[in-house]
Amino acid sequence: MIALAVLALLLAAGAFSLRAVGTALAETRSPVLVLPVASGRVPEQHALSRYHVRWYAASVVFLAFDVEMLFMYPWAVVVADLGTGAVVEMFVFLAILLAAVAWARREGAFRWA
Amino acid sequence: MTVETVLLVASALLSIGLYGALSQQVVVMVMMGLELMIAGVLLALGGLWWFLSPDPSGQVLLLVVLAAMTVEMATGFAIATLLHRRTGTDMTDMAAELHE
Amino acid sequence: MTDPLADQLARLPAAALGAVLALGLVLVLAWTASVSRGVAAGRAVPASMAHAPAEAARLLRQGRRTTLSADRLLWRVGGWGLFPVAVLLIALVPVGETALLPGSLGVVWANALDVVVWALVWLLGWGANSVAGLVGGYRFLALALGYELPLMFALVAPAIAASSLDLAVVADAQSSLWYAVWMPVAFVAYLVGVLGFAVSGPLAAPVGSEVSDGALAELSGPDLLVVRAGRHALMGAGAAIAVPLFLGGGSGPWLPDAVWVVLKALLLTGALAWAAGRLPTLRTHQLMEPLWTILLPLVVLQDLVVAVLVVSGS
Amino acid sequence: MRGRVVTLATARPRVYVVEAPGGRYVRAETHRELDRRGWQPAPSPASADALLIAGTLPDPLRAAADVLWSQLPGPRARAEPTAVSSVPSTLDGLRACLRDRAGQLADRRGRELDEATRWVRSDSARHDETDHDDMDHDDMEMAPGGLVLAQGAPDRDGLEMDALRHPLGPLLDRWPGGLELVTTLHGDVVVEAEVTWWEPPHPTAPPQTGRADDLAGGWDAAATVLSLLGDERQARLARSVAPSSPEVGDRVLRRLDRLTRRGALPRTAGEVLHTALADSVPALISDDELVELVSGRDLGDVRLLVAAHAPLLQGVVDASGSLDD
Amino acid sequence: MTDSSLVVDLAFWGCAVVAVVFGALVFVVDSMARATYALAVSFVATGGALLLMQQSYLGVIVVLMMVMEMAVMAVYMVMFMGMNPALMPMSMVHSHRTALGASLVTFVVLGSGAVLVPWPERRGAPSPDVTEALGRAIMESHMLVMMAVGPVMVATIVVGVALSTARTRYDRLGDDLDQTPTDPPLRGETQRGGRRRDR
Repeated sequence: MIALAVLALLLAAGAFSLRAVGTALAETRSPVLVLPVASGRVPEQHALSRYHVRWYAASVVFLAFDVEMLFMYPWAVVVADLGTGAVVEMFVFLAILLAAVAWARREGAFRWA
Repeated sequence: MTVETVLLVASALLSIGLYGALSQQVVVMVMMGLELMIAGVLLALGGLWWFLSPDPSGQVLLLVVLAAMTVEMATGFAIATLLHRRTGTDMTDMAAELHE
Repeated sequence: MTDPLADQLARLPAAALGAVLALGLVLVLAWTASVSRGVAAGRAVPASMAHAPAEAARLLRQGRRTTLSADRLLWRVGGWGLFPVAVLLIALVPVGETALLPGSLGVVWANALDVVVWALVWLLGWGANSVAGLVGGYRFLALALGYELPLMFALVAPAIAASSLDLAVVADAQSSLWYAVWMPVAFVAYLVGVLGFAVSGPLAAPVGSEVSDGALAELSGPDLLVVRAGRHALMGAGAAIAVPLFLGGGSGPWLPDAVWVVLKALLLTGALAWAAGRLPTLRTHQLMEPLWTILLPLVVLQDLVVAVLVVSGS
Repeated sequence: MRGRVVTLATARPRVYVVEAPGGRYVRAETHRELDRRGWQPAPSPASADALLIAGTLPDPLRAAADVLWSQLPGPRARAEPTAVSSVPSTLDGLRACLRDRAGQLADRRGRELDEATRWVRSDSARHDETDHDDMDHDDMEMAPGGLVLAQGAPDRDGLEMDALRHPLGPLLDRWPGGLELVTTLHGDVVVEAEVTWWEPPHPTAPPQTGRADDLAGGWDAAATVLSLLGDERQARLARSVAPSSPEVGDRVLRRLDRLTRRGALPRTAGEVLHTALADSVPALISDDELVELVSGRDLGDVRLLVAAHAPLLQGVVDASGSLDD
Repeated sequence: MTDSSLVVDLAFWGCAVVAVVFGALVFVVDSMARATYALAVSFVATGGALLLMQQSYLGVIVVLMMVMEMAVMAVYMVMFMGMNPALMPMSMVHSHRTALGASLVTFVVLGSGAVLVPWPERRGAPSPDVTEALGRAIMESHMLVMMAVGPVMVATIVVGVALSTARTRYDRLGDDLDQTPTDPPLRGETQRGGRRRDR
């Protein structure tokens, strides 16, 4: 706990001094407000918009698969003592999940929509 | 840090989540409210586990709550995408008429 | 956790020394990564060594910039957060007998810190309100979905073999044979994960130069310096975490444990950065499927093999 | 102390090299000169020290060059070499200007902190005469910061999302001079594109003529594609290819084939580079074929494809008149 | 009961205040990205509070899972928010008054319940290694949980992909699933099928 606090303090001091050196060397304090880069043109609209994510299906598959990790870590700690029963149970769980991933691949979930 | 204070904080989180879930119009924001409520439940369960009966089965229940939250999010996103594709918008009141 | 305040304060000097050493180690590893990146790009070694200080001076002298209607808070958090994540990762590594941040769940904390990079790089791309930044940020999340699960299974493999999630215990359990030797697929998947969260090598599309450096497009001066140093530091930190997990921690002839850990971390960082410099950057929409349908099943298979070996008591 | 830091900082300045219409040869020579000095070109004006526009700018593009100039951050220098022979001296001049502390202080003091709003206001004023001017540009609600919000558009995937109009060119690094490709983006996929060519003030006479020049164009395109892929080492190699050293050319050709096989380079880009470098002279590409080639593609792929097809584009050929043998 | 020292109390109240404040910020702040990452910070604080209650595994897993989920959620928030996600004031609230009333009532009821109920003393002590005990529990006494979560996850994948995607396998591979798919679909080509490999 104390090590974390000291690290945070050290990092904050480092960041602050870096900014100070930057301000001193560049002889200016405030950043200059410019247009986002668009090959010399004025952007026609704000870039921040409803960005069409082409991989949304993959994110759903990831969220479901990721829950398995919740059980994987505690299982890893005890699998040596519990023997083959635990191994079979976990890898049956993983096998059907990988089958679902194969199905999702054929549906085109990992392709750009 | 006593069981009362932990449950107080948990109920605060839960009520903020309830406010969000009830007041927001967009499906995704309602999900944010739901998640905040589940966070409150998670904190309450953690507190009860630590202060009352710290046996492993309580921890398993917490894992199940986390799994349930992730499943809720995944299906929520899928439904939000479906709604958006069907009706071009995802306002909760307009989502009521799925048939048209 | 419940020891009184006095005991915490007693450990202040040791913690302070450890923190300074951790910061120094991260800076040395980041510098090694930038030197071997320069050598891979074809520059001579002395020129590559001088590149980092010269570039730091150039960027420190450069003014800072912000774009129209940018989300400056999130943008700066994304940029300045990368280096601290690398320092926290290094603090988990047991150098000598204990780590700066010891814990029975070092492996899971390493995974949690890798995931924080997801948020940081997307925010870096999102904050600048520029098309190049957005394209870079969203490319990173697509790749992150691909490399994260193999990385998690690669982290679990040593934990299965050592029956513990504590990095020190995992390191000590490898005195007979290093895990990198009998878990090669897990080691490769882990290194792919390191290339992933350090945004370099085949997974460098989010900062690809065909979208004018993607998520870094609108950065200048100290903000760009911190992000570039952060990327190199993450490469070094990822390599340092691989030492207790796969390369036997401090074990080695002649030299003391601590020196071995630092030496292995330096060598692995150099090799990884050189490979990242030489391998071509693959396109995101070409990379998603192989990560999910080739690398993931292979790593799960590796975990099965490890579990069977552990259970059969070999 | 400060002097030493400034010399260290300006040891290898990062120059943002942009090709003006018809400035292909000057730009190619600039890149070769940067290789000789070991100066890495800047990937975007955001982190560049100097702006170098190779060739003579036609008047309509002067405003674009000034916008680019306003986007450079701290100590900055600007140059517009028009002759191949003047490139080395121009680069020396840039470095001297970056080291001139008094000049940089004056530049910073003379520069207002808000460089964005004056461009947005002048741009929207220009829009007013052309568009219907009942749209009130200045109210905060519809156009925060002066730019309008992106509007939704139907998409091949059935999700109605915002479409962005993003220009590639006219002044972009590693991009054919004079080409402005305004792309309509849904996410990172280019759905439509409009091509406009900006003519050079006067057609530039190519230093070499006939076959040698055509091959040089091919190698220049290969070097640009390799640089866009982030492979600076091979790009330098491709730029150093001379008719006298065929084996260097073979190494670059093999690298390009490997990149195409591994999927790092779009297949069509790899094929056209191979034909341009190997033997036959591939057919020219009209503007419509370019739009067809580019639509439905990822934004990054678009830049790779345009760089690979650069010597064959109709506009480039007219501008530099290189292939008229 | 528990000898929670000053440090733990301070840390707990720090986490609690951060969790509640950032939780409230989620519905106050106007940019979608800021709302999502405020929720992420609130979850990290909740994870911190769990850590303080000796549940080290649960704490770090909450941080790990929630940062990933918030990163993905930010993308969906931006996609499905009506107007511009970052620059428009988010006034998408209806029946504000009733919602506020309901939440205040809930808070009062639950809060008073939390404070007034005479909570019993703790029975039993936490095992030395909570994670190992948890692992043993899900493998032996609570194996049912593992058996149930697996199929639920598969169902989630199938439901998620089936609902959200527009092009199914028949669109990509043709009616009898034998053609090579063109991904993404060529311009001007209908949603159905495709002949050549990726260009």
